[in-house]
Amino acid sequence: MGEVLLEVRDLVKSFGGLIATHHVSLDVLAGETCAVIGPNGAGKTTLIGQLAGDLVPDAGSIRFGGADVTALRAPARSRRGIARSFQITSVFRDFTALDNVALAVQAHAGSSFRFWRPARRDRALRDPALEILESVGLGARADVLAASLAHGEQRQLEIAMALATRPRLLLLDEPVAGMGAEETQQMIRFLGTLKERHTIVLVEHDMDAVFTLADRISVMVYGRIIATGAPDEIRANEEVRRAYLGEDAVV
Amino acid sequence: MTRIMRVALLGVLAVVLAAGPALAQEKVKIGFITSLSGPAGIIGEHMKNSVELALDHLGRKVGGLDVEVIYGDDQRKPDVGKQLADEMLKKHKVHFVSGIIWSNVMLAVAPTVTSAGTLMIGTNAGPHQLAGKMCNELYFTTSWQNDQTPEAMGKYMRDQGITDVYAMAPNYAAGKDMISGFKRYFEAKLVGEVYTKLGQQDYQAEISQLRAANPKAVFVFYPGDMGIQFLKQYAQSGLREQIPLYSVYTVDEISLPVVKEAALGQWETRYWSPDLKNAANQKYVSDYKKKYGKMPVFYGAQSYDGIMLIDSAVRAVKGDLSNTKGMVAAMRKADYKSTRGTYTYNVNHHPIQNFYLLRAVKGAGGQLEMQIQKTVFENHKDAYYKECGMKW
Amino acid sequence: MSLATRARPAAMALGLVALAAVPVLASVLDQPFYVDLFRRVMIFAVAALSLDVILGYGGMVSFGHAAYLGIGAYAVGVTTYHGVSNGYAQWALAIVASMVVALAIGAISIRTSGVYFIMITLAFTQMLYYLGISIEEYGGDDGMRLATKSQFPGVLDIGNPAAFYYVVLGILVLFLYLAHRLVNARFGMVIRATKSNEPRARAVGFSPYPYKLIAFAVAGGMCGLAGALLVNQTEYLTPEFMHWTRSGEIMFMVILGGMGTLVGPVVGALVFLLLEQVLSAWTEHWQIILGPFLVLVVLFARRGLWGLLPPGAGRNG
Amino acid sequence: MTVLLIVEQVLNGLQYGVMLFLMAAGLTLVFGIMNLVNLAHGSLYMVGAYLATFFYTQTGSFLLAALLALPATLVVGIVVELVALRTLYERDHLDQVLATFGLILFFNELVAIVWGRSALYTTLPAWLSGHVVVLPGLRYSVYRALVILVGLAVAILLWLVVSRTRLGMLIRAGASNRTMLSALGVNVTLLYTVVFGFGAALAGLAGLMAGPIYAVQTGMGEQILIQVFVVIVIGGIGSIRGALVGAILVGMVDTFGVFVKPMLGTVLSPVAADSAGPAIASMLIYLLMAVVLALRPQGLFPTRAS
Repeated sequence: MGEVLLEVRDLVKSFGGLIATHHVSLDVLAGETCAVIGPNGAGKTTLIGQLAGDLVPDAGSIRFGGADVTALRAPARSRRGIARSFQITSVFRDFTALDNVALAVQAHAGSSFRFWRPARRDRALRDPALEILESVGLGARADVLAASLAHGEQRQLEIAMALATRPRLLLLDEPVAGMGAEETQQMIRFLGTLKERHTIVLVEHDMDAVFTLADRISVMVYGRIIATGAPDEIRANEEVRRAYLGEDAVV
Repeated sequence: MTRIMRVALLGVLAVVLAAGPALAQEKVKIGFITSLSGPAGIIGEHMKNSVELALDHLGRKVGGLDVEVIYGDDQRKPDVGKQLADEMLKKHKVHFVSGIIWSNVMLAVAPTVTSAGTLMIGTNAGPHQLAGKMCNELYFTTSWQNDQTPEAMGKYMRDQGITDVYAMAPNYAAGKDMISGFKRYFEAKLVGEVYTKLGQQDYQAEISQLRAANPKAVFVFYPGDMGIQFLKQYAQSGLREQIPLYSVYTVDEISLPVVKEAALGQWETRYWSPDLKNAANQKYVSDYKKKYGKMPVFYGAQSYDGIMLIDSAVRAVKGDLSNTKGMVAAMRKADYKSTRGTYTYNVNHHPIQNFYLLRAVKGAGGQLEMQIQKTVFENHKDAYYKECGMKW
Repeated sequence: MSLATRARPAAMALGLVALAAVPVLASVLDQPFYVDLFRRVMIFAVAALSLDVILGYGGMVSFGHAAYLGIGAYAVGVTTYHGVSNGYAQWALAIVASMVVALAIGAISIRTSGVYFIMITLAFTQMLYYLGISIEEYGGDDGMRLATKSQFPGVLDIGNPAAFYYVVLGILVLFLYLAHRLVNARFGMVIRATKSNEPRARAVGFSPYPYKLIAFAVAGGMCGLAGALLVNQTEYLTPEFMHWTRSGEIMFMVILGGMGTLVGPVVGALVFLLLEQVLSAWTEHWQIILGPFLVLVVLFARRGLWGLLPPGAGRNG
Repeated sequence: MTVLLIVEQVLNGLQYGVMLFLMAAGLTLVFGIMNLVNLAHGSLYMVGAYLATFFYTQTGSFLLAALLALPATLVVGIVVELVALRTLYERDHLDQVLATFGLILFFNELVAIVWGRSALYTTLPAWLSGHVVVLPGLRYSVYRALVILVGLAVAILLWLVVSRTRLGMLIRAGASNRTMLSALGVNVTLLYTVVFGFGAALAGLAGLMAGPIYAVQTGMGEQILIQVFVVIVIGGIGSIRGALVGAILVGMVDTFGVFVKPMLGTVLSPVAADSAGPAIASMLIYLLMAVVLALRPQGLFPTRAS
């Protein structure tokens, strides 16, 4: 565990009367996997949205790698190394799996103002893309349209795209949502391998995944972080039990 | 989409595309271009009806030869008109192109036709270019030059000693031409000169301005639906009884049944009226009413004349359609029974004709009609013929 | 490769040969009109193709594409009016002027999306339309006749119908090729990705705005050249080229033929204009047939006529 | 420019504005709830005008004609919704624009075939053709005053429906979040048909009131349609309040275009003012829209959180 990579201070975001993020502060250390859990509507996805730059916070600051990125929008943050997956699978459906990853490679391969050479025959994009696809286990499915991939495969593809941007921080929004038991186990194993090499912020409902992967857990309820700590501390925290896990939800 | 639907769709398409026009035979062929679809289609309908009536009167022969008229719908677009002209010239190989309502369509079509060596007989549009610098040996019109009609109104109002006139027209080329034509003979200064949006529906704001300016008379040019709207709103504002309204191309036999009392008392100038007392006109008007169940309008009278003019030319060359020079010479004599009575052609092939003052009044049957009040111009020449280099 | 997978390349080759043969056939059959007709079709095909680049590939539903047709036409018409009829200069001006205007319109419009984008592009074209009918110098609403066609002294004379025809055909083929390169290059992949899923495109690090804007301007420039060709075809300049229904027609050509396929818009222009030609010769109530036909195509032939043909081996034909 | 004249022009702008509002209200609802771009909304206005004129000539009573024409337009609207538009809800805006563009062509020709290409005759009933004294020295057309009152009444009624009733609650919910509707167990299909019919009836009401002052003829829908689109885009799609504000704004700007030329005349030469004035007046509302969208890409009253 190294220095602080992501430093969130007093983040506030509200929609109309609804306060989705209420003075949230959070530190993520380089190399760690930090999970954010909480009941539905706690504001987890809104938080991820602000970290990724899709939503503009009303107040507070976000520092990444020592620089203030609060004012940057999603593309700029992506170029600085923040990559995300979406809660509802979001891929380029009418492109092949390989195209999807190659696009992500392209986004970080310098200028895209190139008007002439066919991108699909550009080995500088295709080779690394294929390599990443293979690393997530989709190598055989490279030429299949993303829309035709199975749900679990699409989720894997999304992570492949995130990886292709060579991120310093991965924001994963419920990566195992909607998966069957077996797919879930596969994905958890795969995320376990990612954890070795990447800093991750993980939002997840699946407690198995959370307690297997997380180094630290923050619990969010009604837009506030009510507790942060190691998995064992969170498991033992009375307030967390009451608010979220429930008395009998001991994992 | 099911396979059957696809096949059906493609099939329908193939049939429609294959159903091209039939083969040609040797006879007089006239391409008649006008606007048949859309709101302006009503004008095209009157023109087409009148062409058919003229052919009826001629026993379905022109100059003694069998005749075929090919109608084209220009959709009021110059480029579509030009393409139709090309089609008529090159595909149907017509001997005459006729019709055309709009100045812009005419300016695109006429040079195309004349440069192909074919005769162009305009039956409505009268842009000044074609009367002046762009005049052509092969171009004739049975209507007028645009400016002549407002010139007549300008002269009448000056002769009456009317002052403090407020003028209104849509903001486009014809609107500006009409006002400048009016001013050419009216000469005195206007107290207001207002151009409204082309295609505007509501004139209440302009009518409020007009009322505030308190002129002694109003002169307007509002053709088609703009006229219908303006007249209704003018009457509804109560100004009809207070400030007399003079106009050109605003009230005609198409708009009169639509606005009725709102046009009562309206003054217009024009070269033709259904009540012109000559045999050709009386026959045209009564047969038109009989065949189509409504009053004819000047657009129709001009188109009827167009066919009659062509008939006189073909007759003069004894059916030799290759004798273009002979036909031009014959047309220059205007030797046919025009619905406007006799007239002559100026050097630029535009009629030298009378212009009358008309008024919308209650007719014998109680319905509104336009009646001639007096002759404003006798044998009036247009303002541009001197710019035309043609000599004959 | 089965017969079916070759349908598109075969149809394309056949179509190209057929288009190239039109002037020859027309002169053999003594029907020169068809040279004019198919030239007009190809000019609109260029316009539709340019719209397809931003609509079919970039997802930008521009309801004001006729603006560039008008600007291209005015570039030629106005220079001719002032005595300059050099074709190279005129056509270059048509392209550049259209691109500049498209840049300006795009810079504001692309900030909006969805229906707002549709309507703001329409609004800008309406402004240009009213500007056109207000400028008396250039004929206002009446428009004006082109004194001479664009001149290419010593090289070719587009006054010759067949020569002009092949120029237009050449431009169409060239633009098809250029557009093909463009949409498959890195640049094209960005706008296509943005169309497919904009939040995703942003999340992987693309800022769509400059790419969309440049595509918008490029399409404007292409359509500007179509405008320059159109005014040479009609030898007449009119603001009617910019009427909003014209934008709708170009858009319909793209959909009819199949958007996002490049060849589709060409097919769409061909079928639309021929259909209009045949139907209007047949009955003055032709719009009561064309209207429901539009509805049916949208409802049932979603991928357009070109889309009805089975795609070739590559999915990105 | 006297004060009375300016007051009169304000009334004119208001009258034109409420007319636009009647069209815009239906269009913006259909837009906001069903996400449907309906270019054929102008055709419903035309149908309303034709039906009202037809019934008026048949019955001789303006009120009776209004009572007959409104439900008739509503029925036409529902039929159009059932036959053609229902399948379009799930499509993108592009398909909707084109399909409804096709409907415009169809309706224009249909009307031309049924009633002919000539415009229909209609006029004000005698009891509406007089003038009222609004201020000393300012008389205003009874009919136009009535149009203003009816328009404002409809605006208030709509506001009550949208803010106070269950239907209105559904409408608001639908405009801000469509997927929520089916989650609430609402019969979405029925709601769509009701809202569309409602919008059609409002367009019909606008057509009915337009009949006596405008030309009732084929193509009349498109002349007003584009301005109505300008209105709802300025106001913010799906927002009734936006439609009202946008309509009044456009009505005023368009009406006050008559002052552009005299005002230009004070800074430019009369010749320059003569040629620039009308051109600028024609472009004013589009300019307004471009400025509004440049500053607020979602219109003045956005309904959906971005």
